[in-house]
Amino acid sequence: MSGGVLAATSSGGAHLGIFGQDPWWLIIIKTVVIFVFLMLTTILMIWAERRIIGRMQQRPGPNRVGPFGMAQGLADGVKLMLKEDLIPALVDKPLYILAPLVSTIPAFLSFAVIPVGPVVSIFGHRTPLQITDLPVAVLFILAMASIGVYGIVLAGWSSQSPYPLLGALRSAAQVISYEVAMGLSLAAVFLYAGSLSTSEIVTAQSKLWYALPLFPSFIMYLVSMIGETNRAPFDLPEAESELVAGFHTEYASIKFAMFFLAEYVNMTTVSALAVTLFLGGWHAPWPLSTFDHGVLNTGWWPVLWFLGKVFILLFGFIWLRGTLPRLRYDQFMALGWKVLIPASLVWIMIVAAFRELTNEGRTRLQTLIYVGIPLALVVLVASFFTEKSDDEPDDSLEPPSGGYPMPVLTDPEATATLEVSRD
Amino acid sequence: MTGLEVLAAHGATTTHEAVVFWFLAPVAVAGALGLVLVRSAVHAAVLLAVVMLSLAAFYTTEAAPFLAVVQVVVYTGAVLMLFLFVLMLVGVDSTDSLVETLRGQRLAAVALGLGFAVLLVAAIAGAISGFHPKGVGGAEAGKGNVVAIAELLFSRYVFAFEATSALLITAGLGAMVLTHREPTTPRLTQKERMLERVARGGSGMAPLPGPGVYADHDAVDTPALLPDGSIAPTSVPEYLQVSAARPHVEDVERELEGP
Amino acid sequence: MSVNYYLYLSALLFTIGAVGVLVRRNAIVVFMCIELMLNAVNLSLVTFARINGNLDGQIIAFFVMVVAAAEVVIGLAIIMSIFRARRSASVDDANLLKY
Amino acid sequence: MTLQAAAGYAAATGTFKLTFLLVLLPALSAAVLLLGGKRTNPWGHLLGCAAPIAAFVIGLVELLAITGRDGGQSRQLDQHLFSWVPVAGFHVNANLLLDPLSLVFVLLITGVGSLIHIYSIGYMEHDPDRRRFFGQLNLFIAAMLLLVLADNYLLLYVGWEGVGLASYLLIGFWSYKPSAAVAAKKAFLVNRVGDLGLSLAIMLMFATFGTVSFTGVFAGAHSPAAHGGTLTAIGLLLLLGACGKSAQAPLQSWLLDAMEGPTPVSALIHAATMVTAGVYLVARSGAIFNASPDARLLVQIVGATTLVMGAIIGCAYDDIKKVLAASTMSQIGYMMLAVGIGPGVYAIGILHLLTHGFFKANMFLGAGSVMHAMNDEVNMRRYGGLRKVMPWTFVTFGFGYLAIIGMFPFAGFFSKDKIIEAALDKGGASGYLLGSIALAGAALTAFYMTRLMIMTFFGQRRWARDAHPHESPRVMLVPMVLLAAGSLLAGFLLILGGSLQHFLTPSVGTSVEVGAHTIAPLILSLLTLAVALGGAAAAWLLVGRKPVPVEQPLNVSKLTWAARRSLYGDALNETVFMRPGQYLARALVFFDGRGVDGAVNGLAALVGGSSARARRSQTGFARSYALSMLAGAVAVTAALLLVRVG
Repeated sequence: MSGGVLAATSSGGAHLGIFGQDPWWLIIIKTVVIFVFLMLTTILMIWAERRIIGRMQQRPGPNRVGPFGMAQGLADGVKLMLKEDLIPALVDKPLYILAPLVSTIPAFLSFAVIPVGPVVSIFGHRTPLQITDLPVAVLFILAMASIGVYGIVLAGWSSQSPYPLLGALRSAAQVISYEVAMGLSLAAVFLYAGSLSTSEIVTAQSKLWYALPLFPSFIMYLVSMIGETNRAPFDLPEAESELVAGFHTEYASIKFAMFFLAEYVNMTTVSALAVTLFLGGWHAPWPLSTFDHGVLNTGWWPVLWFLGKVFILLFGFIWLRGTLPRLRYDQFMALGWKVLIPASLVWIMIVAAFRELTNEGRTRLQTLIYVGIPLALVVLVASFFTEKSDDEPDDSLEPPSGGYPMPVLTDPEATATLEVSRD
Repeated sequence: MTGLEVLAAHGATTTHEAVVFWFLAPVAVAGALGLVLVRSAVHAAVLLAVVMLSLAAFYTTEAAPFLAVVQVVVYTGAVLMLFLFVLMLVGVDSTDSLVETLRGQRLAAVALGLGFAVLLVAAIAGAISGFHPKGVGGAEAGKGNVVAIAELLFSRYVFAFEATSALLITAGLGAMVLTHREPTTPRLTQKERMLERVARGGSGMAPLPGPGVYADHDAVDTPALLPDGSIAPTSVPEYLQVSAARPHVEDVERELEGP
Repeated sequence: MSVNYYLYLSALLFTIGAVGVLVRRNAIVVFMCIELMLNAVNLSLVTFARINGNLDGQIIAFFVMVVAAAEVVIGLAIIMSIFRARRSASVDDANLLKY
Repeated sequence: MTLQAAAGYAAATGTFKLTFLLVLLPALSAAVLLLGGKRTNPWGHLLGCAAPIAAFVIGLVELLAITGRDGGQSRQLDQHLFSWVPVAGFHVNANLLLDPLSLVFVLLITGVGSLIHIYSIGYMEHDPDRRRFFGQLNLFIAAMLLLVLADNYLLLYVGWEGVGLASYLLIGFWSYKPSAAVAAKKAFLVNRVGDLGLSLAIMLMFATFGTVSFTGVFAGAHSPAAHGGTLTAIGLLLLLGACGKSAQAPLQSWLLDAMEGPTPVSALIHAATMVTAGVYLVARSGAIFNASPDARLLVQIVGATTLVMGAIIGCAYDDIKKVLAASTMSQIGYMMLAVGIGPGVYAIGILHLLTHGFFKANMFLGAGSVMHAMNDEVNMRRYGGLRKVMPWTFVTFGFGYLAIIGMFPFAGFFSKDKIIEAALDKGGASGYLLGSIALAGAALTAFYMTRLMIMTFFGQRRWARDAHPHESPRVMLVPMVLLAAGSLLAGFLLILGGSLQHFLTPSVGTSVEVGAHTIAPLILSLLTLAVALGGAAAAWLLVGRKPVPVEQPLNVSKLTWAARRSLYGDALNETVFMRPGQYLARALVFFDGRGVDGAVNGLAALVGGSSARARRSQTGFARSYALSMLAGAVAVTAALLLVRVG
């Protein structure tokens, strides 16, 4: 509810005058298109993920429904909708029902501020390919993400069951932690773009994508993006082999489907955000952008570039899932709090210094020297104080023979068997 | 820019704003009342979230979009999430009893609350009536809400800003100190645990089948069967074994042995 | 409608929060009621900013949020400690400090 | 009749600057002996003797110096030691006044005191605490000297209390004996009554005259502004003090019990010196009594009463020391009578005081010698026929005996005779009455002293089986002999040519020697002698002719019964003071417990109780506190609104 109000009442930004001028029918069209796009993406992603992971694991994956099994996602969706809507007896019913909605709706809302393309003409109306924009658009996405967590937490709690609760707790801690890291990694972009509005950030990247000058921020955003969406290798809230299915263990049918939907929409959203903030948004990639004085950056072309970048990132999600093992929980939190956040803070300091010096009119060389020398000094001094990590193995637990762990042979029969087998 | 937003920036209220207010104000009041009245702490938290989101909406209509987003991110997203987190740590079933232990507390509280509300409303009515709101548009001077706030925050309020940041860091450290418990024994790493397990030998070395495997039942509290047909008690987590609502490991064992 | 309605709403929410502090026993819910009171105050601050035509009210509301966050962090840590020691989160159970 | 005292004193110069040593030497010695502990045991008694002897020598030197001053030179010398209480409007100096009166006392105290000290070396030889004994004796000497040398009432009061303390300590010297401890306590308490009178008198003096120095007070007493009633009150309070210290009726009861102390103590303190402090006080305060005939009359009455009472008591007791104590009471009664008669007779009182100091100390030492010989037996019924065993004691005691009964030419003759004469010369009915009483007292004195002599030294031996009487060692005999000599000669020497009266004139005024005598002196002297001989004869008739029963006979007259009980002095005390005192104390305790404490405790309980109730609001429930906070917020808001509206 608040999202709608927010979108309708954006105030402020100097360049945002173009937003909020659309006629009602155009708004409806845009909204429906975005909704359909997200639904289709989800369905396709489910299929693609299973196929790609199947290929990575040298198995075919779903290939029965439709060509290449492409309708598998649709079939799953239909199946889930038709299944009995099971509500366990002990659950906290209002929250149990509310949770999937809370999880799903913000996921869709976030996409409202993602710029898909530049200003185009639709039925004679000049309008940006974006439902709306806000002076605080990126923060709005973060806000929606933090509301989405409620869905997970409430789902876990309302299930009144151990595994979901553990999953919910993990999820809450995870999202809170990685939201900090994500926000910090975005701060560098804000410093460079001088705005929180998505469309302005995209405009600011017409020459240089921020992924290059802000590469550390980009990496940190990618990592925290995966943590934020509870995807492998950070899928601890729903870790199948530990928590059965995490927060949605007790869910079935359409409610379960909504969680799934929310997860995939969120994936799309954070990917789109990554594209918007770091990868130039709808701008064409470098060699193409120079083609014919940037004609590929006008009209409907940019939608292609935007979708391409988003799908590449989505493929990355799948790739990671197929490649990396799940982190242990403490490792995961340590990564967030002890690596990402401190590194982000240091990086923001550097970026801020750079920006300040550049704004003051220093040359690039001067800027590098002014920032680089103190930084080098700090690193040098810090290296004296950092302790050497103690990698010495504990002798008491060192396996006895040949470096391989051997069981203690207490069972005589087993010992005999071992002897025989040696022969 | 919509007409609504322009007018809000100039202080006067519009029909749009009135619609938003009269729709969300009852929601906020109902949420607040629910917060006080519901027994379950988690329900209370959700209702408080409703109130906070309503307030965020009001902030947007009052030309404070930055504050609205901060409200959602900080209050709803962080503060209230922390509440929920602690609630779940403290106990899943934390409903208040309905019996009031302090005599006259409820009556006095409600009476005082009503009196206070009446006094406040009277005071506001007396102080504000006939006052024409100016709106923040002039103060923003065309720079937009975010920039205007940032400029104020880093100029006139910079010391307050630094002080609150120090306060926040202190609070974080304090919370860590308060909740930290020094482990009495060195914590075993995963590697050490595995080595110990191997050194111990026996049947625990190989991974056990997951719960429900080889079983005639698909519930997670059904213990696994070992290849020789006996059950593996460790395949069911302890907290499931003690749960009264489900069959115990011993019951399953008895069932398996049969008559 | 008049801007005053925001203030009336704020007063109402504040009062409800205050009554909640008085009648609820669960320390966490009491805490939530305090947050409700702070939120109510924030609403009036934002409204005052609008009435007076400057941004200071919004800034103060911003500071209130930060201070509230700090307060929540410490408060919840204390509640956790008390809960660990006493297995209870009721404010009535923590009544050793008396006559 | 003028007193030079009122005119102020000359500053002490030359020899007289040694005056302070009189007090300081015994005080130092006492300090050394009492604080020095056991280290001073071997030589403690020697030091203890040396101090009074040295003081005596100084006294003699000063006597020579003071007699060397003649004519225009003042014989009243004031030595300023230090400013004692320098408060605005109230200034007291620690000054020592050396005048004939105090010098006479100094010589008596140090002279007799030295002899008794020497005697004590022998008497206390076997006592483990002899050193302490000497220390306390020295303390007494110092205090007594301070008493008589003080030039103001406050310093006098210090000495007064000092001798009271020493008396208390020495009576209770053998405090392991319950009777000694009780006696010490009794003496102390009865003395407190007198001390209270003295202190009230001093306060009244200060209130009236604004000063407590002798000069100031006496000048005030002479000034026409002085109110007769106030002076009488001061005089009566002083008399009360004197009665307490001098064991005069009605505060006489402690003296008999005080005989529980060692005999030298009885001799020194309770016969020769301390008990005469009352006489000294009255004589010294002559200016006040001169101005108040009523007070004087009461002094006479007290003196006469005690005179007879003591004599009667003395007739009944079998305890040799108590007989002597009763005798002391009686003799001091004579002195009080004399000083009470007033102007012109003070010197005679002092004369009797001096002679009494000699012969009574002599007899006490003799009694001590007897007790020493008889295993501390004090009951005269267990004595008898000691004159052959202890000839020296007998002879010296006999001198004292003859002196006290007023036999010519022994000391008592001269002094007692003059008192009777003065009483008669007072004229009028009261003069005859007092004279008759004094004369009767002389007869009774002769009676009981003869009885004592007969029971102790004559007749058959009634000794206890284990008694082996023997003569005392020389260290005891020498003082006895010297005192016996004093008993024989003192009266004659002092009266010779009216020397003492003249000497004392600067202090107490001129003595009335010539004038209209009621009875011619010679006839009176003969009459007195006859009366004394009659008393002695009666004693011989009643006691000496038949064997003395070893056990006290029970079928005796009521008077005897009464006399054996000190004429019901204790009973009187008990009825008049102790019982009401106890009731008062109980009432006070009740009032204190229920009234004062009740009020205080009740108030405290009220506060405590209401606090405890108020404390209940501190429930520990945070929500209750929050409720009161909200109530406060409502109140503040309402107040603000009201102010705005108003």
